[in-house]
Amino acid sequence: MKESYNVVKNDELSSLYNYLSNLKAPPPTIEEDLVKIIIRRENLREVIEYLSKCDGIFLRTMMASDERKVEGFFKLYYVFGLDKHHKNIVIEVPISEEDPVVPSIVDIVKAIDWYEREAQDLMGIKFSEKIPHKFVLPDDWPENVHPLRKDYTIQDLSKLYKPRVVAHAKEVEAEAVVVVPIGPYHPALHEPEYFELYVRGEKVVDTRYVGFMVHRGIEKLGESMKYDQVPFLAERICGICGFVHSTSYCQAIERALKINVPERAEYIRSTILEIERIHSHLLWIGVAFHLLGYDTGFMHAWRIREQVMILAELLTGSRKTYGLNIVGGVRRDIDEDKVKKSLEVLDKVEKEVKNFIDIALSVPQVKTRLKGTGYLPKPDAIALSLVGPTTRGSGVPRDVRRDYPYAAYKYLDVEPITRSEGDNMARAEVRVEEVFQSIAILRQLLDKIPRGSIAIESWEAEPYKFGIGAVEAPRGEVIHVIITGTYSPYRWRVRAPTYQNLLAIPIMLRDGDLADAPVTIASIDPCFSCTDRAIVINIRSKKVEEVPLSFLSTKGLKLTR
Amino acid sequence: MLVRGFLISFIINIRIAIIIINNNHFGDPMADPLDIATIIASVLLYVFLPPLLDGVERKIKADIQSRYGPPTIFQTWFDILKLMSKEVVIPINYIFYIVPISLSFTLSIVLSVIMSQIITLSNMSLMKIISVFVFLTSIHVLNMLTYLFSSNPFSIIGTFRVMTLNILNEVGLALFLILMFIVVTNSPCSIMLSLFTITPLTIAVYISHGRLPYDLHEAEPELASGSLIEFSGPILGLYLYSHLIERYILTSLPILFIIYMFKVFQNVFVMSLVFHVFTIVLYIIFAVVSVILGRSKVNLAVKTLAFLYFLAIIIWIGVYIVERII
Amino acid sequence: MQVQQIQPDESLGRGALEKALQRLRKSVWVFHLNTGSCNGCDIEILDVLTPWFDVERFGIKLVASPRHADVILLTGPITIKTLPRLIKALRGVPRPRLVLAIGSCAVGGNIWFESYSTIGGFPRIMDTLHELGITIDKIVFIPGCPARPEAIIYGVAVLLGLVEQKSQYKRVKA
Amino acid sequence: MVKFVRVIPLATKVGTVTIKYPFEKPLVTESFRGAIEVDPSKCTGCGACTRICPPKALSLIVEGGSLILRYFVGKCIFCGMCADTCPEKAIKVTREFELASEHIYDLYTDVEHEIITCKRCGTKFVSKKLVDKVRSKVGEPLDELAYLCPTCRRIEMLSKTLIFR
Repeated sequence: MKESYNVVKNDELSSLYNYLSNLKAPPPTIEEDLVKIIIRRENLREVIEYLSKCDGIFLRTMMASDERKVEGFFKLYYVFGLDKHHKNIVIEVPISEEDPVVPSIVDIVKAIDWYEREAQDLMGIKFSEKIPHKFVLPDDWPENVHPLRKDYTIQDLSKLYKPRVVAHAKEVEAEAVVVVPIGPYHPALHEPEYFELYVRGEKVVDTRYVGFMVHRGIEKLGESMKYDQVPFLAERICGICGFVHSTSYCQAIERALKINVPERAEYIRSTILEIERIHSHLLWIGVAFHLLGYDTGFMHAWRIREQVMILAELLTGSRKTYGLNIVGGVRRDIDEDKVKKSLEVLDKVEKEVKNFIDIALSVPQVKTRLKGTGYLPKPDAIALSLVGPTTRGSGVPRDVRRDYPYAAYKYLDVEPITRSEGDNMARAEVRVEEVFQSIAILRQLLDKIPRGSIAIESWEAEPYKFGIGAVEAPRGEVIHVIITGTYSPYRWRVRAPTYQNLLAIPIMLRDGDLADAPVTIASIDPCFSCTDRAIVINIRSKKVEEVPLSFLSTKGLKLTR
Repeated sequence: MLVRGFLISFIINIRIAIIIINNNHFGDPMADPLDIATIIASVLLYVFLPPLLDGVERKIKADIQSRYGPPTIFQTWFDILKLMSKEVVIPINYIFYIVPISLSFTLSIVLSVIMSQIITLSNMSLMKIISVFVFLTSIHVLNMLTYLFSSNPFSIIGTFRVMTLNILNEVGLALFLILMFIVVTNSPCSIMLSLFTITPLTIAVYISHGRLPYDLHEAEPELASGSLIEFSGPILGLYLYSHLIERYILTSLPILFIIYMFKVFQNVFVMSLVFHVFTIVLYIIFAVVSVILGRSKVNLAVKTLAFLYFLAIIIWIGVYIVERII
Repeated sequence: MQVQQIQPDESLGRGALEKALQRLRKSVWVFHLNTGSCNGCDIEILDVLTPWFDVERFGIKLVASPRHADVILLTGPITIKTLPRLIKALRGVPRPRLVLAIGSCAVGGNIWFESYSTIGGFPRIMDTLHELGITIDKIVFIPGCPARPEAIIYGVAVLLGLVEQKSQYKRVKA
Repeated sequence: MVKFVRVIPLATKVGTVTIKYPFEKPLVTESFRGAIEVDPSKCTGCGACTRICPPKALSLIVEGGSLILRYFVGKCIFCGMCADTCPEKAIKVTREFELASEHIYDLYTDVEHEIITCKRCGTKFVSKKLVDKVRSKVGEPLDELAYLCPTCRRIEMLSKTLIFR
């Protein structure tokens, strides 16, 4: 079936290749799923404009990398995906150190906005036609220090920057438009994130995301860690879908270095990924019910979910952050007993979910408040390059498992589940359906799992290779881009699904009710700890008191008896 | 400081309460000692039972949610006692909070006295029913006042929600209270008509409870704790306690009419007891209903309620006319 | 917003603390504060509230405002951007003010201990809190990545003095 | 229409699922990874675990006359990489999770090794046990080099080779 796609639309692809080859640039290198071309920044807008006209293209990620020591340039990598052709198009733009200015393409590709700001903050690359935003590396971050540049090691940075405690005070003006803060500590968001809703009466007029509270400097940390340590770091990007990140990281390295993973390891990875999807979706269902005030639904959803958690612990040794992935395979095997146990649990969970969802979705308040709220039109979903259930709820069939098959999905057929309504109910239904789909996939995986080793013996790192690893997380597509180094990644770019999907929230919230805001925000299944490994956007702060925290005491850490 | 403030406002309130009770003779001759004993017992039940009932409610909730729930039904009592022992952290002068809250607390106790009087002496009068309603509304207004003292946006939004809902709901509550009074005091009391009055009355009471589909002012996911967000320590404890008592009084309203309708019990003590048992049963039914429902929205709630009361009035008039003709 | 605090005294003595804890033993209201954790511990905290572990059987209730709370459930390595808000929230908790530092992030900074945008665990800000006049009456550290629900329940039991703590500093000769 | 009421029979069928943990057994499965335990009799203080540990919860420090392998469970991520790496198989992953403690220092575990001082420059560099083990494996010829720190050893080797020339 995948082949037929290629046959039908091949002329489109070849015309694209033609266009790329005729540019005043070195010809593109074409690998199995990767088309790579180096262009000058003068040509960037022209090329992007041509690309944006292609059918079914979307921005997957953009990476800024400091390769001054290797090639003497900064480099930008724009990664576009062509779903139908299963191809990634990577556009490399070298930028000189003296004049690090690039034309902004935000008017052509809406989704690029955050990436450009992030590059501006972390790498010090300037984008023309863009108002320079004040960085928020924390408010008092020193000017002209860009943490991802290779000039600084992680230890240098902690010496350069001494945090101060800044107490923000926000008073609400009693105007016609009231600003309602959702967060940073808000029971609807289990993470410290901050939305400002501009409310007239009970209607939401506008929304602003003031976030990046959970920035922990992961990308920089990763560059200072060894290859085998990074999967554990990647896993801690997000506690719910951690395995997605470590798989994605490992795949990026494996693709870059052309490492062949044993088939059994691929099956085990897929198995755990699907288990993770089930527990994440059940979690989402529960939280959504809680946000609709239906606490009984929340409790029962979590009761069912707990069985999946126990299963996950049995298979991997930890309830979350499984610590299973290493480059070249997995660390633990799944034996016959565990397979049998898993199948039993899955049967039980499937039955219980079916029973329960039927009842829960018939509660009048749940029904009326999910239907028709948080509407996201299909054109917007396409324009903003959204991913995961958010986009599938608006009728865009985008699923990495089918479009860019990885791990054991190569051997299976996965049809994306879509709904065309684009409201909260549609997204909820997509997730419920996906639970059943995951259970079906798991049955196949556990049935077909081949014998063999679970990891390759050893592998050699080769510096400056480029690799992309993408995984369909419960929330959408996670994509890691890697440039390899000698002992540790030279540059590691993580893009989580929420990073793309958050852009849709203002559209979804506009003219909705305040009461529906939490469930609408939750309907993209936001995971801020994933998103915020990077820093953007500044907080409109009104500093009231500043308490110098010139040195952070480490007294508590010393062994003083 | 805090204790003194409490004491002063409390004493003032008690004085007010005594004046209210003294001036509201409602023409009752104070009867024999059994009556007085029953009134006192009933008032004690009104004061000490509500937190226990809340504990029962939490247990039932836990059962429906397949979990263990609080260790005993005394949990809410422990919560209130603990809150009373805690420190107060509030953004403005605490006196602004203490006065209205302790006033509303006193009012609920006064209300419980009036209710006990009605049930024990079985002397219902329009004056009394109206005063019950007025007291209930003033408790609501006092609560809203306390909500508005904080400038927290969540608190303000919560207050506006509760205001919208209360204005609508109290119209229904007042209307059906008076209709019910008319139905009950008319000597050949029609069962049909009273059924069609007691049902909307019960619904109005349920909504006044601030229970799940309509607990909009403290909707946790949207508004943090909404109106209560700035309360802390004893203030929160007193608020919760008075809220629970108010709930119990509200629940007993429809039961009051039912018991009054079928004056089957000669012994006032037994009657009072049955009255409380029925109230507890109704409270538990309310609890179960609120567990299996989700939360409504304010505009949705207004629409639903307006439609519901309108329908109830039409039906009532229809039934009334039909009964008159027959 | 000016916060007026009425404090009985600077810090509770041992006896006063015991007394306060005694009152808390039957009813504990907790406020969940994520300071940049990965969500793992946060989800486990929700997990202990749900049917399988249901901590309501200790009288524990999750509240939505720090002003109602007795215990702060702190997760995450404390990113610099959440620090001011953490301090604000801690200030809002009436005394006795108890903290449960949940997960390796909150205890020792976990994998982020040397990152430029995190503080690296609760112990590192304890002195600052003291300087700011925020007294913390009791802290219990719960390691775990994520701290599993049973570990959190055990930590609560240690906090309330229901069980003796097992961990002891050990120094053995090889 | 009133399908949502069916949640009550559903709940009755399921019953209470709560595990009364401190009074009942926890839900720990056989494969759970808890805190690690270092076997002091097997540990040689080589430091292989400290190099692989992602959050650096294991560290080797020189304190006075001894080399200490310090395990801080408050930073541990329970991945078990140290147990996989340890050449002596001295690290065991237990199922211990009841680690809560009131004081941070109770979360530390130290394994104390006797340290060797370089005969030439006096730097303290490696545990005695490790040197003994290397000696027992490699045998006599290394004897004089074994008690030198890496820098001095290189100097010694070079000077020797130069003399032989």
